[in-house]
Amino acid sequence: MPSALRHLLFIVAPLLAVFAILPSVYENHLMLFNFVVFLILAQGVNVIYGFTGYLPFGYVGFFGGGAYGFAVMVMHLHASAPVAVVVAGLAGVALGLLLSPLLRLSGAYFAIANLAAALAVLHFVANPALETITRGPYGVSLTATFNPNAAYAAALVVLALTMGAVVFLKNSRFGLALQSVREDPVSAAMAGVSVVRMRVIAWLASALIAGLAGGVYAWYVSVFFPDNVFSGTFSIFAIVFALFGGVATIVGPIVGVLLLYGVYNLIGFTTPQYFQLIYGLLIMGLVLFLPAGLVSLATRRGWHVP
Amino acid sequence: MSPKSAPILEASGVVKRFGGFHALDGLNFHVAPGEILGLVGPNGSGKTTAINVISGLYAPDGGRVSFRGQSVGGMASHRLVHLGINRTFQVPKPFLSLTVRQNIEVALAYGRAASAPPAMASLLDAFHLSEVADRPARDLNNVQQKTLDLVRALSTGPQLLLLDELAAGLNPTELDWIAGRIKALAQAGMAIVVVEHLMGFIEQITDRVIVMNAGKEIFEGTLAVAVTVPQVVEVFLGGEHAA
Amino acid sequence: MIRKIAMALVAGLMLATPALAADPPAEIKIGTLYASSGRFASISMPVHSALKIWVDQKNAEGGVYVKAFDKKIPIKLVAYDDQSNTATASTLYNQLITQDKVDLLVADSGSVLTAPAVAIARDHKMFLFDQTGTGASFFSKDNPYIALMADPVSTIWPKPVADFLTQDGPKLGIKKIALLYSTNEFTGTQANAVRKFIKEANAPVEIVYDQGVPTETSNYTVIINNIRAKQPDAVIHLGYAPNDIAFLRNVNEVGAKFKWLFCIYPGLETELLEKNVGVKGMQHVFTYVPPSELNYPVNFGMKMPEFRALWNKTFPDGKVEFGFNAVAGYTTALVIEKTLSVATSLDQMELRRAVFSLSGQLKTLDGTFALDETGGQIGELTPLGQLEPDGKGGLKFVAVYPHDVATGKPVYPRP
Amino acid sequence: MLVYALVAGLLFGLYFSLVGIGLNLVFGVMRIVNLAHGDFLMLGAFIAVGVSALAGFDPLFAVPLAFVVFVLVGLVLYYLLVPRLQGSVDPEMLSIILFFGLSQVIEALTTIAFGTSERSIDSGELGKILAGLRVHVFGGDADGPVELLGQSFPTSWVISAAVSVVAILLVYVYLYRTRLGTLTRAVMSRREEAFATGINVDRVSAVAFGIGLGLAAIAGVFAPFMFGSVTPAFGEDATVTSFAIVVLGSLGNPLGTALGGVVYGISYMVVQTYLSSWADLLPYVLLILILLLRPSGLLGRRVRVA
Repeated sequence: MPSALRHLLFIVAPLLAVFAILPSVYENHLMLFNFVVFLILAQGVNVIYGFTGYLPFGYVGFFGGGAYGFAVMVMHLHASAPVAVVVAGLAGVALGLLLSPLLRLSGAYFAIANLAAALAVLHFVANPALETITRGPYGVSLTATFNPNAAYAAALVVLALTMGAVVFLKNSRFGLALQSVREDPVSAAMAGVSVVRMRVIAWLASALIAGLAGGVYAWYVSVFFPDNVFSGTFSIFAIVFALFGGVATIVGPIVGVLLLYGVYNLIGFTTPQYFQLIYGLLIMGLVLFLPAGLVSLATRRGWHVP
Repeated sequence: MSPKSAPILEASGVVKRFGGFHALDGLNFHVAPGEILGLVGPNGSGKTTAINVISGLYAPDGGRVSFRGQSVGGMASHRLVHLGINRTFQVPKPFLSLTVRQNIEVALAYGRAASAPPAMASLLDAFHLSEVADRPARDLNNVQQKTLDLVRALSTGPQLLLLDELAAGLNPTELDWIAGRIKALAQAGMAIVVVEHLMGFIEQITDRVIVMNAGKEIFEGTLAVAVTVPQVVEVFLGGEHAA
Repeated sequence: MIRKIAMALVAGLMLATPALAADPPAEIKIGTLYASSGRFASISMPVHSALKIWVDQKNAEGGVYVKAFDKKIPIKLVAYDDQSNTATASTLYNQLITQDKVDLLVADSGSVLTAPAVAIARDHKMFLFDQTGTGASFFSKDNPYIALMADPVSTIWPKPVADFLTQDGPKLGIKKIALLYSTNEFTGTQANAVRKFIKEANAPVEIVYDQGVPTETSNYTVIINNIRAKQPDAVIHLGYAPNDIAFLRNVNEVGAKFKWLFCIYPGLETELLEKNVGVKGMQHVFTYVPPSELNYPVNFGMKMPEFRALWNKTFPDGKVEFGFNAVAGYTTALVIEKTLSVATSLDQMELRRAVFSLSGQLKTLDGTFALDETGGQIGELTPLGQLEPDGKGGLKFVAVYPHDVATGKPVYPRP
Repeated sequence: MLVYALVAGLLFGLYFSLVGIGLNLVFGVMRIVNLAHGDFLMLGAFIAVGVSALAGFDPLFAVPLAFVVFVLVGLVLYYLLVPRLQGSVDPEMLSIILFFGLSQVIEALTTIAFGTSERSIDSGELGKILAGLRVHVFGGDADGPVELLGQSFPTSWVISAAVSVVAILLVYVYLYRTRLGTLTRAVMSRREEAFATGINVDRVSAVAFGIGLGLAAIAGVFAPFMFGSVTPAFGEDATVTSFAIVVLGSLGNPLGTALGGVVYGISYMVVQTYLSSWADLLPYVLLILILLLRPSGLLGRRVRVA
């Protein structure tokens, strides 16, 4: 069996099945939905950071852009929700194209510039001058499309697409070429890889993923302010989850989200008074003791991790 | 193939500046298919810069670089690779967290070799990398990394190969072995430019050398003749002096 | 793993509460969120602390009277920390509804953290006790599952300010008005309202300066200079507490002498502002007169002085500031208490009916509770007042508009 | 109006140079992205509030106190965190996560200790020991504004800007006139080679880290005056602004930060004057433009292009 098929069958399919069934046995659907959203975002971070080495510290820019893409479609063009979600993804891609010059930067410079870009998008969308388009700071209310169950299903579709993309990267020469660019762009170029094109494709793919996620999120929550969908914690969480599991793998970000977001919710439900403290310490411990993620526990022993 | 056949690469009056410093100051040379050309000169004379310009890392600021009659100055590296130019690096830069096999796979897949490139297995075998094929490149020793760098270049099926100090750090047995491999490549019709400090190695494999100083060529011919030219000797002694 | 935890939680809850609705439950579960950290912590904690004071107080009395079972039942407050994080807040709201199965759902403070609850509550047909989320987008005729407890909706709040300027202003010589606001939903909406009221009044006043600044603005020196250049007779600044603090401090620091100056928070969070701006910087500033100064005739719950005393006893360390937000939290609690005492069941639509039945009837320390048909708060309006030296080194409120509640004449121009 | 904006921008910008300089020192020497930078500012502010409110001293006394305390804190933190971090594959990226965790811990502990309310210090307190001198030089009364070019500016701004200039000069002296500073610059320009030449890189870095935090804490002392008030959540915004300034000047070149701060301050004030509601968009747009047009920053020489 080709490994791509194996990955789809034994990792992606069970994951989707579990999240498709869970809502019927566990009632906190929003928690499940948030799990799915973070799975999507963590894999989106995986695509760009894991496979190319660019840390998208302002990843939420695409997410929020997608959410507002969705809102604008619904408010002004009375689009149906699925159409609006597609447009949300395209909004992410458009932003990605606009920001693609940032790919010229390396390391921390890219991360910081990306963060700045996300904040710029936030301040732009939230400016009262754009009230007629985005409702500025006054927030949107999308009761016309409100349908949590459909939005949850759409989130699963987006997750499936995202996982499919990651499986492709993990099993294709394209993914290998991306990783070679991450490892050493000069050598990659001398292997015949078009470094710029590779990076732009990965960048746009991850922007598309976040845009779609934002669209689905907007569909589900339906009432939100700019601060809600541009909250920096989306970026931070997606990155931390992906890193915690281990990037450039299929299962790493999944494990990261399930464990860490699970623990996060558990702390939130049980000891909310020390929420932030525990979580901060957890993140520090992760970096200090497991810098290459949970999967490194396995790879260190020579086990192959898909 | 005869070294007298038409040149595959011609550099004429190539200029490369870094700020006010002229790393290349009107360099002229050519190399023909099947020929091994040595590029020698003191540190800072512009040898590596020349290779970097030809392989597309830097765009030249003046002059002309033509490959098979086509002007290629300033073209992106990967496109030059696709045209048939490749190189190794003084400090090899394999993809450290990928396996040796994956390292080669990338080049095989993306090199767009004009003629079918050698098969993975034969490459691994010919360059003594079979045993480490499934280990990450990070685990390789320096010589193995250099060999892998060379294999990566060969996987794209180059017609012109630029070798930047491939021999440095190799022991005599390894030197003989690699010299044999390079000669075999040339005999198969590949044009090869070798930048090297080890004069013995240069003498062993090159047909012709270009002596460079201050960004331009000052001598062209065989190494045996070069050592009799006072200007060349002075440059080398002066170079040693300065260093 | 999640599922196991969830199961365990569900099992625990089942043990704790008998499933049969007809039997009186052992406790009434009120679910809410608070933000102990992050951007909204400083407005969330006072509100939440007030709610806790009320819970402790009622439980000490053996519980709260629940008409549906005709007896006193203890309250269990189920509260989670959303850390000012929206995604977390939405998970936790849902947790309260689906896992903890709370009887009443109370939102966190402020519009941003209330927003996620609006759709969730509606989806689960839970009535949302919206404490201070004034967002206009929350209230619509097609959503019965929300009502605003303790703040007037932003669209009518500044009416006394605008009315004073258009009615009394010209007599005092006020012609030119400067309007400065922070570009967020709360103050942006109030700015829109001010603009609208002034326009509709057709009074001989004009707005000569009208600018929004980002809510994160912490520095107004240049802005103040710009306003000065327009030589307005009256300046309205609409911002959150940190904006007001920075603005008033800057006004004093550069020695700007505005003849008439309105800010929101000197009235709402007087003590916080006094600590940060100083008494001198707040003298003669116009502001909303907080309920604590008006001693509203109360027909339910503690009067302001009693509440104040209890607060000081409960939080002697001063880490949580007493002010308008604290009153808002307690007001929510009183609406809940009164609702439980009139609702004939704990059914959510019955709770809604009960809440709406209080409209115009319930008079708390926050004023008269009144709702419009969408659940927006239109009572609890705060008159316009001015802070004057009380002669003992402190400040006192003088209500100036509307005239029927006025306790004195405005000092104009500000000396 | 323009003159006023320019002078205010200069004062504001000089202060912001101080805000950013510690961050830059830490990045320059260690390639560490200190996302907790703003939190050290916040802690410095709380020290100032303590010195002023509890002891009744002029907050200026908090400057040496905050500096000494946080140099020590920095030394301890350095040895606890950094050597472990440097051992990982991608320390530059992981530092972003690690220090995000630290920032959460600091905010949580501060909240537990001091609550969430806004805190500040009466403007008249700052520089009250110098009030007599000030009246002598600038005229006016002891707690009124300072007159510059016929316009009035808050006294606290002038003091903050003056202290900032002194602090930046001292950083200059440290870097260019002391042995340790020379070593620090050596580590900054070539970390690997510094190791090879036998420089005690750890010790040099630890000192730089301590000084970096100390400078942040000094900047924090003035935060209650420059930002109106502070809360434990203040750190996040301060960190982002600091990054904008540092990148403007050139990441890794501490003295470039001085220029970056001034450019930031002046452009912020000019935009605030003419396009108020867009003022917060400016730093981010400026940052992105500078990164793209002049990737090494206004004063940078180092290449940071991928």
